[in-house]
Amino acid sequence: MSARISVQEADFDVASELARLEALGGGGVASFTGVVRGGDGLEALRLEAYPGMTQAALEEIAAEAQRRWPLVGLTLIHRHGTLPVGERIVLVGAASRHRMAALEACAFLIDWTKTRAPLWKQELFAGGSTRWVEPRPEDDVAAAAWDSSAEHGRP
Amino acid sequence: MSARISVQEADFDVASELARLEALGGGGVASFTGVVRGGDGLEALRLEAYPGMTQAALEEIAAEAQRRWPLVGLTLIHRHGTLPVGERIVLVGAASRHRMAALEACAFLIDWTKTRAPLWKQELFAGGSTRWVEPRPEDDVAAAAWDSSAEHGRP
Amino acid sequence: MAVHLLYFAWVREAIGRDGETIDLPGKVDTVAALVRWLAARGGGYAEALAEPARLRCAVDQSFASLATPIAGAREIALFPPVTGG
Amino acid sequence: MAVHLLYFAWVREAIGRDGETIDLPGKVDTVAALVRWLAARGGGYAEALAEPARLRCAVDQSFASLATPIAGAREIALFPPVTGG
Repeated sequence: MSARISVQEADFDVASELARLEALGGGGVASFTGVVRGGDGLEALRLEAYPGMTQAALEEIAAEAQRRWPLVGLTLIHRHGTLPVGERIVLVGAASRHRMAALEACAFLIDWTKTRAPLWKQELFAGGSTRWVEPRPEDDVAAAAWDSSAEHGRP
Repeated sequence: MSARISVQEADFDVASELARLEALGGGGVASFTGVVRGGDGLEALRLEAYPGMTQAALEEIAAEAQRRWPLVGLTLIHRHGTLPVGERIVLVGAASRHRMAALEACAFLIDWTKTRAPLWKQELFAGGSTRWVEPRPEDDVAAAAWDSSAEHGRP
Repeated sequence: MAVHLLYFAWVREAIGRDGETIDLPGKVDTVAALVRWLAARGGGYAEALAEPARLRCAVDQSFASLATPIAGAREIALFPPVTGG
Repeated sequence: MAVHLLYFAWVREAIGRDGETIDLPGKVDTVAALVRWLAARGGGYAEALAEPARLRCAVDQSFASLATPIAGAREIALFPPVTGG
Protein backbone atom coordinates (compact mmCIF):
# COMPACT_ATOMS: atom_id res chain seq x y z
CA MET A 1 0.00 0.00 0.00
CA SER A 2 1.33 3.35 -1.05
CA ALA A 3 -0.37 6.27 0.68
CA ARG A 4 0.22 9.94 -0.04
CA ILE A 5 -1.37 12.37 2.43
CA SER A 6 -0.79 16.10 2.31
CA VAL A 7 -2.15 19.32 3.78
CA GLN A 8 -0.82 22.18 1.70
CA GLU A 9 -1.49 25.68 0.41
CA ALA A 10 -0.33 24.93 -3.13
CA ASP A 11 -2.53 23.45 -5.82
CA PHE A 12 -1.90 19.84 -6.76
CA ASP A 13 -1.43 18.23 -10.15
CA VAL A 14 -4.35 15.84 -10.64
CA ALA A 15 -2.69 14.18 -13.63
CA SER A 16 0.51 13.26 -11.81
CA GLU A 17 -1.39 12.18 -8.70
CA LEU A 18 -3.61 9.83 -10.69
CA ALA A 19 -0.64 8.64 -12.78
CA ARG A 20 1.05 7.62 -9.53
CA LEU A 21 -1.98 5.55 -8.56
CA GLU A 22 -2.26 4.03 -12.06
CA ALA A 23 1.39 3.00 -11.96
CA LEU A 24 0.82 0.87 -8.85
CA GLY A 25 -0.68 -1.80 -11.09
CA GLY A 26 -4.02 -2.38 -9.38
CA GLY A 27 -5.90 -1.77 -12.60
CA GLY A 28 -8.61 0.49 -11.16
CA VAL A 29 -8.18 4.08 -10.02
CA ALA A 30 -11.01 6.20 -8.63
CA SER A 31 -10.87 9.83 -7.61
CA PHE A 32 -12.93 12.68 -6.28
CA THR A 33 -11.95 16.32 -6.64
CA GLY A 34 -13.70 19.11 -4.75
CA VAL A 35 -13.65 22.56 -6.36
CA VAL A 36 -14.78 25.94 -4.96
CA ARG A 37 -18.26 26.48 -6.40
CA GLY A 38 -19.44 30.01 -7.14
CA GLY A 39 -22.85 31.54 -6.58
CA ASP A 40 -24.52 34.18 -4.35
CA GLY A 41 -21.58 36.50 -4.84
CA LEU A 42 -19.01 34.10 -3.41
CA GLU A 43 -15.49 35.08 -4.40
CA ALA A 44 -13.39 32.61 -2.47
CA LEU A 45 -13.22 30.17 0.40
CA ARG A 46 -10.69 30.51 3.14
CA LEU A 47 -9.68 27.11 4.49
CA GLU A 48 -8.24 27.05 8.00
CA ALA A 49 -6.26 24.03 9.18
CA TYR A 50 -4.84 23.02 12.56
CA PRO A 51 -1.10 22.87 11.96
CA GLY A 52 0.18 19.59 13.28
CA MET A 53 -3.18 17.92 13.79
CA THR A 54 -4.84 18.12 10.35
CA GLN A 55 -2.20 16.00 8.65
CA ALA A 56 -2.37 13.37 11.43
CA ALA A 57 -6.18 13.28 11.26
CA LEU A 58 -6.09 12.70 7.49
CA GLU A 59 -3.50 9.96 8.00
CA GLU A 60 -5.83 8.24 10.46
CA ILE A 61 -8.72 8.47 8.00
CA ALA A 62 -6.49 7.01 5.28
CA ALA A 63 -5.41 4.18 7.57
CA GLU A 64 -9.05 3.34 8.24
CA ALA A 65 -9.74 3.21 4.49
CA GLN A 66 -6.81 0.82 4.09
CA ARG A 67 -8.29 -1.43 6.77
CA ARG A 68 -11.70 -1.47 5.09
CA TRP A 69 -10.78 -1.97 1.41
CA PRO A 70 -8.08 -3.93 -0.44
CA LEU A 71 -6.27 -0.87 -1.81
CA VAL A 72 -2.89 -0.81 -3.52
CA GLY A 73 -2.65 2.96 -3.20
CA LEU A 74 -4.39 5.98 -1.79
CA THR A 75 -4.11 9.75 -2.08
CA LEU A 76 -5.61 12.43 0.16
CA ILE A 77 -4.57 16.02 -0.46
CA HIS A 78 -6.33 18.95 1.20
CA ARG A 79 -5.49 22.58 0.61
CA HIS A 80 -5.72 25.45 3.07
CA GLY A 81 -5.51 29.21 2.63
CA THR A 82 -7.60 31.43 0.36
CA LEU A 83 -9.05 29.56 -2.63
CA PRO A 84 -10.95 31.59 -5.26
CA VAL A 85 -13.98 30.14 -7.07
CA GLY A 86 -12.84 27.41 -9.45
CA GLU A 87 -9.80 26.43 -7.39
CA ARG A 88 -9.40 22.83 -6.28
CA ILE A 89 -9.86 22.21 -2.53
CA VAL A 90 -9.37 18.50 -2.07
CA LEU A 91 -8.37 15.38 -3.98
CA VAL A 92 -9.02 11.86 -2.83
CA GLY A 93 -7.89 8.90 -4.87
CA ALA A 94 -7.76 5.15 -4.44
CA ALA A 95 -6.28 2.32 -6.51
CA SER A 96 -7.42 -1.27 -6.25
CA ARG A 97 -7.88 -4.45 -8.23
CA HIS A 98 -11.59 -4.04 -7.49
CA ARG A 99 -13.37 -1.05 -9.01
CA MET A 100 -16.00 -0.87 -6.28
CA ALA A 101 -13.29 -0.89 -3.59
CA ALA A 102 -11.64 2.08 -5.28
CA LEU A 103 -14.89 4.01 -5.67
CA GLU A 104 -16.21 3.22 -2.21
CA ALA A 105 -12.89 4.13 -0.61
CA CYS A 106 -13.10 7.54 -2.30
CA ALA A 107 -16.63 8.05 -0.97
CA PHE A 108 -15.46 7.08 2.51
CA LEU A 109 -12.35 9.29 2.38
CA ILE A 110 -14.31 12.39 1.40
CA ASP A 111 -17.16 11.70 3.85
CA TRP A 112 -14.79 11.33 6.78
CA THR A 113 -12.55 14.20 5.68
CA LYS A 114 -15.60 16.47 5.74
CA THR A 115 -16.57 15.49 9.27
CA ARG A 116 -13.44 14.20 11.05
CA ALA A 117 -10.54 16.40 10.00
CA PRO A 118 -9.82 19.73 11.72
CA LEU A 119 -10.53 22.08 8.82
CA TRP A 120 -12.85 25.07 8.68
CA LYS A 121 -14.29 26.90 5.69
CA GLN A 122 -15.04 30.61 5.60
CA GLU A 123 -16.88 32.14 2.65
CA LEU A 124 -15.54 35.45 1.31
CA PHE A 125 -18.09 37.46 -0.67
CA ALA A 126 -17.82 40.32 -3.13
CA GLY A 127 -18.11 43.45 -1.03
CA GLY A 128 -16.01 42.08 1.78
CA SER A 129 -18.52 40.22 3.94
CA THR A 130 -17.58 36.81 5.28
CA ARG A 131 -19.42 33.83 6.69
CA TRP A 132 -18.21 30.70 8.43
CA VAL A 133 -19.69 27.62 6.78
CA GLU A 134 -22.05 25.68 9.05
CA PRO A 135 -21.71 21.91 9.23
CA ARG A 136 -24.41 20.16 7.19
CA PRO A 137 -26.46 17.48 8.96
CA GLU A 138 -26.42 15.31 5.80
CA ASP A 139 -22.61 15.23 5.95
CA ASP A 140 -22.79 13.84 9.48
CA VAL A 141 -25.33 11.27 8.36
CA ALA A 142 -23.12 10.21 5.45
CA ALA A 143 -20.06 9.92 7.68
CA ALA A 144 -21.90 8.06 10.42
CA ALA A 145 -23.32 5.56 7.94
CA TRP A 146 -19.80 4.17 7.49
CA ASP A 147 -19.70 3.42 11.22
CA SER A 148 -22.64 1.08 10.99
CA SER A 149 -21.53 -0.53 7.75
CA ALA A 150 -19.74 -3.85 7.63
CA GLU A 151 -16.04 -4.12 6.87
CA HIS A 152 -16.76 -3.52 3.22
CA GLY A 153 -19.48 -1.99 1.21
CA ARG A 154 -21.45 1.14 0.98
CA PRO A 155 -23.97 1.55 3.82
CA MET B 1 -25.43 18.84 -18.99
CA SER B 2 -22.28 18.45 -20.99
CA ALA B 3 -21.55 14.88 -22.05
CA ARG B 4 -18.45 13.67 -23.84
CA ILE B 5 -18.58 10.09 -25.13
CA SER B 6 -15.86 8.57 -27.25
CA VAL B 7 -14.73 5.19 -28.56
CA GLN B 8 -11.19 5.59 -29.80
CA GLU B 9 -7.85 3.87 -30.31
CA ALA B 10 -5.79 6.76 -28.98
CA ASP B 11 -5.01 7.30 -25.32
CA PHE B 12 -6.84 10.10 -23.57
CA ASP B 13 -5.51 12.90 -21.39
CA VAL B 14 -6.97 12.37 -17.93
CA ALA B 15 -5.93 15.84 -16.78
CA SER B 16 -7.72 17.71 -19.55
CA GLU B 17 -10.78 15.47 -19.30
CA LEU B 18 -11.10 16.12 -15.57
CA ALA B 19 -10.30 19.82 -16.04
CA ARG B 20 -13.24 20.02 -18.45
CA LEU B 21 -15.54 18.53 -15.79
CA GLU B 22 -14.13 20.81 -13.07
CA ALA B 23 -14.74 23.87 -15.24
CA LEU B 24 -18.47 23.14 -15.43
CA GLY B 25 -18.81 24.57 -11.94
CA GLY B 26 -20.60 21.75 -10.16
CA GLY B 27 -17.98 21.64 -7.45
CA GLY B 28 -17.56 17.85 -7.32
CA VAL B 29 -15.84 15.68 -9.92
CA ALA B 30 -15.48 11.91 -9.63
CA SER B 31 -13.67 9.58 -11.98
CA PHE B 32 -12.73 5.99 -12.55
CA THR B 33 -9.88 4.89 -14.79
CA GLY B 34 -9.36 1.29 -15.85
CA VAL B 35 -5.80 0.25 -16.69
CA VAL B 36 -4.49 -3.01 -18.20
CA ARG B 37 -3.27 -5.04 -15.23
CA GLY B 38 -0.31 -7.39 -15.67
CA GLY B 39 0.18 -10.88 -14.26
CA ASP B 40 0.35 -14.50 -15.47
CA GLY B 41 2.48 -13.45 -18.44
CA LEU B 42 -0.09 -11.05 -19.83
CA GLU B 43 1.48 -8.63 -22.30
CA ALA B 44 -1.53 -6.78 -23.63
CA LEU B 45 -5.27 -6.72 -24.06
CA ARG B 46 -6.86 -6.43 -27.46
CA LEU B 47 -10.16 -4.56 -27.25
CA GLU B 48 -12.63 -5.18 -30.03
CA ALA B 49 -15.48 -2.75 -30.64
CA TYR B 50 -18.54 -2.82 -32.89
CA PRO B 51 -18.03 0.16 -35.17
CA GLY B 52 -21.19 2.18 -35.23
CA MET B 53 -22.88 0.48 -32.31
CA THR B 54 -20.37 0.85 -29.45
CA GLN B 55 -20.53 4.63 -29.47
CA ALA B 56 -24.33 4.60 -29.53
CA ALA B 57 -24.47 2.06 -26.67
CA LEU B 58 -22.19 4.23 -24.53
CA GLU B 59 -24.33 7.26 -25.33
CA GLU B 60 -27.41 5.39 -24.12
CA ILE B 61 -25.64 4.41 -20.90
CA ALA B 62 -24.61 8.04 -20.39
CA ALA B 63 -28.16 9.22 -21.01
CA GLU B 64 -29.40 6.80 -18.37
CA ALA B 65 -26.86 8.19 -15.87
CA GLN B 66 -28.11 11.69 -16.63
CA ARG B 67 -31.66 10.58 -15.89
CA ARG B 68 -30.65 9.03 -12.57
CA TRP B 69 -28.35 11.68 -11.09
CA PRO B 70 -28.25 15.49 -11.14
CA LEU B 71 -25.05 15.77 -13.18
CA VAL B 72 -23.63 18.90 -14.73
CA GLY B 73 -21.19 16.91 -16.85
CA LEU B 74 -20.19 13.40 -17.78
CA THR B 75 -17.34 11.72 -19.62
CA LEU B 76 -17.13 8.17 -20.97
CA ILE B 77 -14.13 7.28 -23.09
CA HIS B 78 -13.34 3.70 -24.08
CA ARG B 79 -10.35 2.63 -26.10
CA HIS B 80 -10.11 -0.23 -28.56
CA GLY B 81 -7.16 -1.89 -30.27
CA THR B 82 -4.09 -3.45 -28.68
CA LEU B 83 -3.34 -2.04 -25.21
CA PRO B 84 -0.14 -3.21 -23.46
CA VAL B 85 -0.01 -3.68 -19.68
CA GLY B 86 -0.17 -0.30 -17.97
CA GLU B 87 -2.17 1.38 -20.74
CA ARG B 88 -5.46 3.03 -19.89
CA ILE B 89 -8.59 1.27 -21.19
CA VAL B 90 -11.49 3.37 -20.02
CA LEU B 91 -12.25 6.64 -18.27
CA VAL B 92 -15.57 7.52 -16.72
CA GLY B 93 -16.11 10.87 -15.08
CA ALA B 94 -19.04 12.75 -13.61
CA ALA B 95 -19.47 16.27 -12.25
CA SER B 96 -22.22 17.27 -9.87
CA ARG B 97 -23.07 19.62 -7.02
CA HIS B 98 -23.48 16.44 -4.93
CA ARG B 99 -20.41 14.33 -4.30
CA MET B 100 -22.36 11.08 -3.93
CA ALA B 101 -24.16 11.71 -7.22
CA ALA B 102 -20.78 12.08 -8.95
CA LEU B 103 -19.31 8.96 -7.34
CA GLU B 104 -22.41 6.82 -7.82
CA ALA B 105 -22.75 7.90 -11.44
CA CYS B 106 -19.16 6.73 -12.03
CA ALA B 107 -19.93 3.36 -10.44
CA PHE B 108 -23.03 3.05 -12.60
CA LEU B 109 -21.24 4.10 -15.79
CA ILE B 110 -18.47 1.54 -15.37
CA ASP B 111 -20.85 -1.25 -14.27
CA TRP B 112 -23.07 -0.80 -17.30
CA THR B 113 -20.17 -0.23 -19.69
CA LYS B 114 -18.79 -3.61 -18.62
CA THR B 115 -22.03 -5.44 -19.28
CA ARG B 116 -24.04 -3.41 -21.81
CA ALA B 117 -21.62 -2.05 -24.39
CA PRO B 118 -20.47 -4.15 -27.37
CA LEU B 119 -16.80 -4.52 -26.48
CA TRP B 120 -14.73 -7.68 -26.16
CA LYS B 121 -11.38 -8.24 -24.47
CA GLN B 122 -8.77 -10.70 -25.66
CA GLU B 123 -5.68 -11.39 -23.55
CA LEU B 124 -2.35 -11.59 -25.39
CA PHE B 125 0.35 -13.50 -23.50
CA ALA B 126 4.11 -13.64 -23.79
CA GLY B 127 4.79 -16.53 -26.16
CA GLY B 128 1.93 -15.65 -28.44
CA SER B 129 -1.03 -17.46 -26.89
CA THR B 130 -4.33 -15.63 -26.62
CA ARG B 131 -7.51 -16.00 -24.61
CA TRP B 132 -10.89 -14.30 -24.88
CA VAL B 133 -11.93 -12.91 -21.51
CA GLU B 134 -15.02 -14.60 -20.09
CA PRO B 135 -17.77 -12.44 -18.63
CA ARG B 136 -17.68 -12.42 -14.84
CA PRO B 137 -20.91 -13.25 -13.00
CA GLU B 138 -20.17 -10.58 -10.40
CA ASP B 139 -20.16 -7.94 -13.14
CA ASP B 140 -23.66 -9.00 -14.18
CA VAL B 141 -24.77 -8.86 -10.56
CA ALA B 142 -23.33 -5.37 -10.13
CA ALA B 143 -24.96 -4.13 -13.34
CA ALA B 144 -28.32 -5.73 -12.54
CA ALA B 145 -28.35 -4.21 -9.06
CA TRP B 146 -28.83 -0.79 -10.69
CA ASP B 147 -32.02 -2.11 -12.34
CA SER B 148 -33.64 -2.81 -9.00
CA SER B 149 -32.39 0.36 -7.34
CA ALA B 150 -34.54 3.43 -7.00
CA GLU B 151 -34.01 6.53 -9.09
CA HIS B 152 -31.03 7.42 -6.97
CA GLY B 153 -28.67 5.66 -4.73
CA ARG B 154 -26.37 2.75 -4.73
CA PRO B 155 -28.23 -0.58 -4.56
CA MET C 1 -33.78 -10.72 -48.46
CA ALA C 2 -30.19 -9.42 -48.29
CA VAL C 3 -28.85 -8.87 -44.81
CA HIS C 4 -25.42 -7.87 -43.56
CA LEU C 5 -24.02 -10.22 -40.92
CA LEU C 6 -21.27 -9.19 -38.50
CA TYR C 7 -19.20 -11.46 -36.26
CA PHE C 8 -17.16 -10.38 -33.26
CA ALA C 9 -14.55 -11.84 -30.90
CA TRP C 10 -14.30 -15.64 -30.93
CA VAL C 11 -17.34 -15.93 -33.18
CA ARG C 12 -15.41 -13.91 -35.77
CA GLU C 13 -12.27 -15.99 -35.22
CA ALA C 14 -14.05 -19.35 -35.56
CA ILE C 15 -15.99 -18.31 -38.66
CA GLY C 16 -12.85 -16.78 -40.08
CA ARG C 17 -14.34 -13.53 -41.30
CA ASP C 18 -15.73 -10.40 -39.69
CA GLY C 19 -18.90 -10.25 -41.75
CA GLU C 20 -20.70 -11.06 -44.96
CA THR C 21 -23.81 -10.10 -46.89
CA ILE C 22 -26.18 -12.96 -47.59
CA ASP C 23 -29.64 -13.63 -48.94
CA LEU C 24 -31.73 -15.29 -46.25
CA PRO C 25 -34.59 -17.64 -47.06
CA GLY C 26 -37.88 -16.34 -45.64
CA LYS C 27 -38.21 -19.24 -43.20
CA VAL C 28 -35.15 -17.89 -41.35
CA ASP C 29 -37.29 -15.47 -39.38
CA THR C 30 -35.58 -15.14 -35.97
CA VAL C 31 -32.02 -14.81 -34.72
CA ALA C 32 -32.23 -18.37 -33.41
CA ALA C 33 -33.28 -19.62 -36.86
CA LEU C 34 -30.40 -17.67 -38.41
CA VAL C 35 -27.94 -19.25 -35.99
CA ARG C 36 -29.21 -22.75 -36.85
CA TRP C 37 -29.16 -21.97 -40.55
CA LEU C 38 -25.58 -20.69 -40.40
CA ALA C 39 -24.42 -23.57 -38.19
CA ALA C 40 -25.70 -25.99 -40.80
CA ARG C 41 -22.99 -24.68 -43.12
CA GLY C 42 -20.57 -26.70 -40.96
CA GLY C 43 -16.86 -25.89 -40.49
CA GLY C 44 -16.15 -22.69 -38.60
CA TYR C 45 -19.84 -21.81 -38.56
CA ALA C 46 -20.76 -25.04 -36.82
CA GLU C 47 -17.94 -24.54 -34.34
CA ALA C 48 -18.76 -20.91 -33.56
CA LEU C 49 -22.50 -21.41 -33.28
CA ALA C 50 -22.70 -24.86 -31.67
CA GLU C 51 -23.98 -23.49 -28.36
CA PRO C 52 -26.53 -20.73 -28.98
CA ALA C 53 -26.76 -20.10 -25.22
CA ARG C 54 -23.18 -18.75 -25.35
CA LEU C 55 -24.12 -16.24 -28.04
CA ARG C 56 -25.44 -12.71 -27.87
CA CYS C 57 -26.78 -10.70 -30.78
CA ALA C 58 -27.78 -7.30 -32.05
CA VAL C 59 -30.33 -6.57 -34.76
CA ASP C 60 -29.78 -3.27 -36.57
CA GLN C 61 -27.34 -2.26 -33.84
CA SER C 62 -29.72 -2.84 -30.94
CA PHE C 63 -29.18 -5.70 -28.51
CA ALA C 64 -31.67 -8.48 -29.18
CA SER C 65 -32.48 -11.99 -28.02
CA LEU C 66 -32.35 -15.22 -29.96
CA ALA C 67 -36.14 -15.02 -30.23
CA THR C 68 -36.07 -11.60 -31.91
CA PRO C 69 -37.71 -11.57 -35.38
CA ILE C 70 -35.36 -10.51 -38.15
CA ALA C 71 -37.80 -9.76 -40.96
CA GLY C 72 -36.68 -6.50 -42.53
CA ALA C 73 -33.40 -6.37 -40.59
CA ARG C 74 -30.46 -4.91 -42.49
CA GLU C 75 -27.65 -5.78 -40.07
CA ILE C 76 -27.42 -8.70 -37.66
CA ALA C 77 -24.40 -9.20 -35.39
CA LEU C 78 -23.48 -12.38 -33.53
CA PHE C 79 -20.96 -12.28 -30.70
CA PRO C 80 -20.08 -13.57 -27.22
CA PRO C 81 -21.23 -11.83 -24.04
CA VAL C 82 -19.53 -8.44 -23.84
CA THR C 83 -16.42 -7.93 -21.68
CA GLY C 84 -15.45 -4.28 -22.01
CA GLY C 85 -14.81 -1.75 -19.30
CA MET D 1 -0.05 24.07 35.26
CA ALA D 2 0.90 25.80 31.99
CA VAL D 3 -1.10 24.77 28.97
CA HIS D 4 -1.13 26.01 25.42
CA LEU D 5 -4.58 26.99 24.16
CA LEU D 6 -5.45 27.21 20.46
CA TYR D 7 -8.54 28.79 18.89
CA PHE D 8 -9.81 28.21 15.35
CA ALA D 9 -12.38 29.70 12.98
CA TRP D 10 -15.03 31.92 14.64
CA VAL D 11 -13.75 31.01 18.10
CA ARG D 12 -10.40 32.53 17.10
CA GLU D 13 -12.09 35.56 15.57
CA ALA D 14 -14.30 36.27 18.60
CA ILE D 15 -11.46 35.85 21.09
CA GLY D 16 -9.21 37.91 18.85
CA ARG D 17 -6.15 35.71 19.02
CA ASP D 18 -5.18 32.29 17.68
CA GLY D 19 -3.75 31.00 20.94
CA GLU D 20 -2.13 31.69 24.27
CA THR D 21 -0.24 29.93 27.03
CA ILE D 22 -1.88 30.14 30.43
CA ASP D 23 -1.55 28.74 33.95
CA LEU D 24 -4.72 26.90 34.82
CA PRO D 25 -5.96 26.54 38.39
CA GLY D 26 -6.23 22.89 39.44
CA LYS D 27 -10.01 23.02 39.75
CA VAL D 28 -10.21 23.56 35.97
CA ASP D 29 -10.03 19.83 35.33
CA THR D 30 -12.13 19.21 32.19
CA VAL D 31 -12.60 20.92 28.84
CA ALA D 32 -16.04 22.05 30.02
CA ALA D 33 -14.52 23.64 33.12
CA LEU D 34 -11.91 25.34 30.96
CA VAL D 35 -14.63 26.74 28.69
CA ARG D 36 -16.53 28.13 31.70
CA TRP D 37 -13.34 29.53 33.21
CA LEU D 38 -12.37 31.27 29.98
CA ALA D 39 -15.91 32.57 29.35
CA ALA D 40 -15.82 34.21 32.79
CA ARG D 41 -13.11 36.51 31.42
CA GLY D 42 -15.91 38.25 29.53
CA GLY D 43 -15.52 40.16 26.26
CA GLY D 44 -14.60 38.05 23.26
CA TYR D 45 -14.18 34.98 25.46
CA ALA D 46 -17.74 35.24 26.75
CA GLU D 47 -18.99 35.78 23.21
CA ALA D 48 -17.04 32.89 21.67
CA LEU D 49 -17.78 30.41 24.43
CA ALA D 50 -21.35 31.33 25.37
CA GLU D 51 -22.82 28.13 23.93
CA PRO D 52 -20.57 25.17 24.75
CA ALA D 53 -22.82 22.89 22.69
CA ARG D 54 -21.60 24.72 19.56
CA LEU D 55 -17.97 23.99 20.42
CA ARG D 56 -15.70 21.11 19.61
CA CYS D 57 -12.28 20.48 21.08
CA ALA D 58 -9.04 18.57 20.87
CA VAL D 59 -6.73 17.70 23.74
CA ASP D 60 -3.10 17.19 22.73
CA GLN D 61 -4.22 17.03 19.07
CA SER D 62 -6.81 14.30 19.57
CA PHE D 63 -10.52 15.04 19.27
CA ALA D 64 -12.10 15.12 22.73
CA SER D 65 -15.43 15.88 24.36
CA LEU D 66 -16.29 18.63 26.79
CA ALA D 67 -16.16 16.01 29.55
CA THR D 68 -12.57 15.03 28.75
CA PRO D 69 -10.16 15.54 31.70
CA ILE D 70 -7.32 17.94 30.94
CA ALA D 71 -4.92 17.18 33.79
CA GLY D 72 -1.44 16.97 32.25
CA ALA D 73 -2.59 18.24 28.85
CA ARG D 74 -0.08 20.41 27.02
CA GLU D 75 -2.26 21.67 24.19
CA ILE D 76 -6.01 22.25 24.15
CA ALA D 77 -7.82 23.52 21.07
CA LEU D 78 -11.34 24.99 20.97
CA PHE D 79 -13.16 25.35 17.65
CA PRO D 80 -16.50 24.99 15.85
CA PRO D 81 -17.60 21.75 14.19
CA VAL D 82 -15.29 21.02 11.27
CA THR D 83 -16.32 21.89 7.70
CA GLY D 84 -13.48 20.76 5.44
CA GLY D 85 -13.61 18.58 2.38
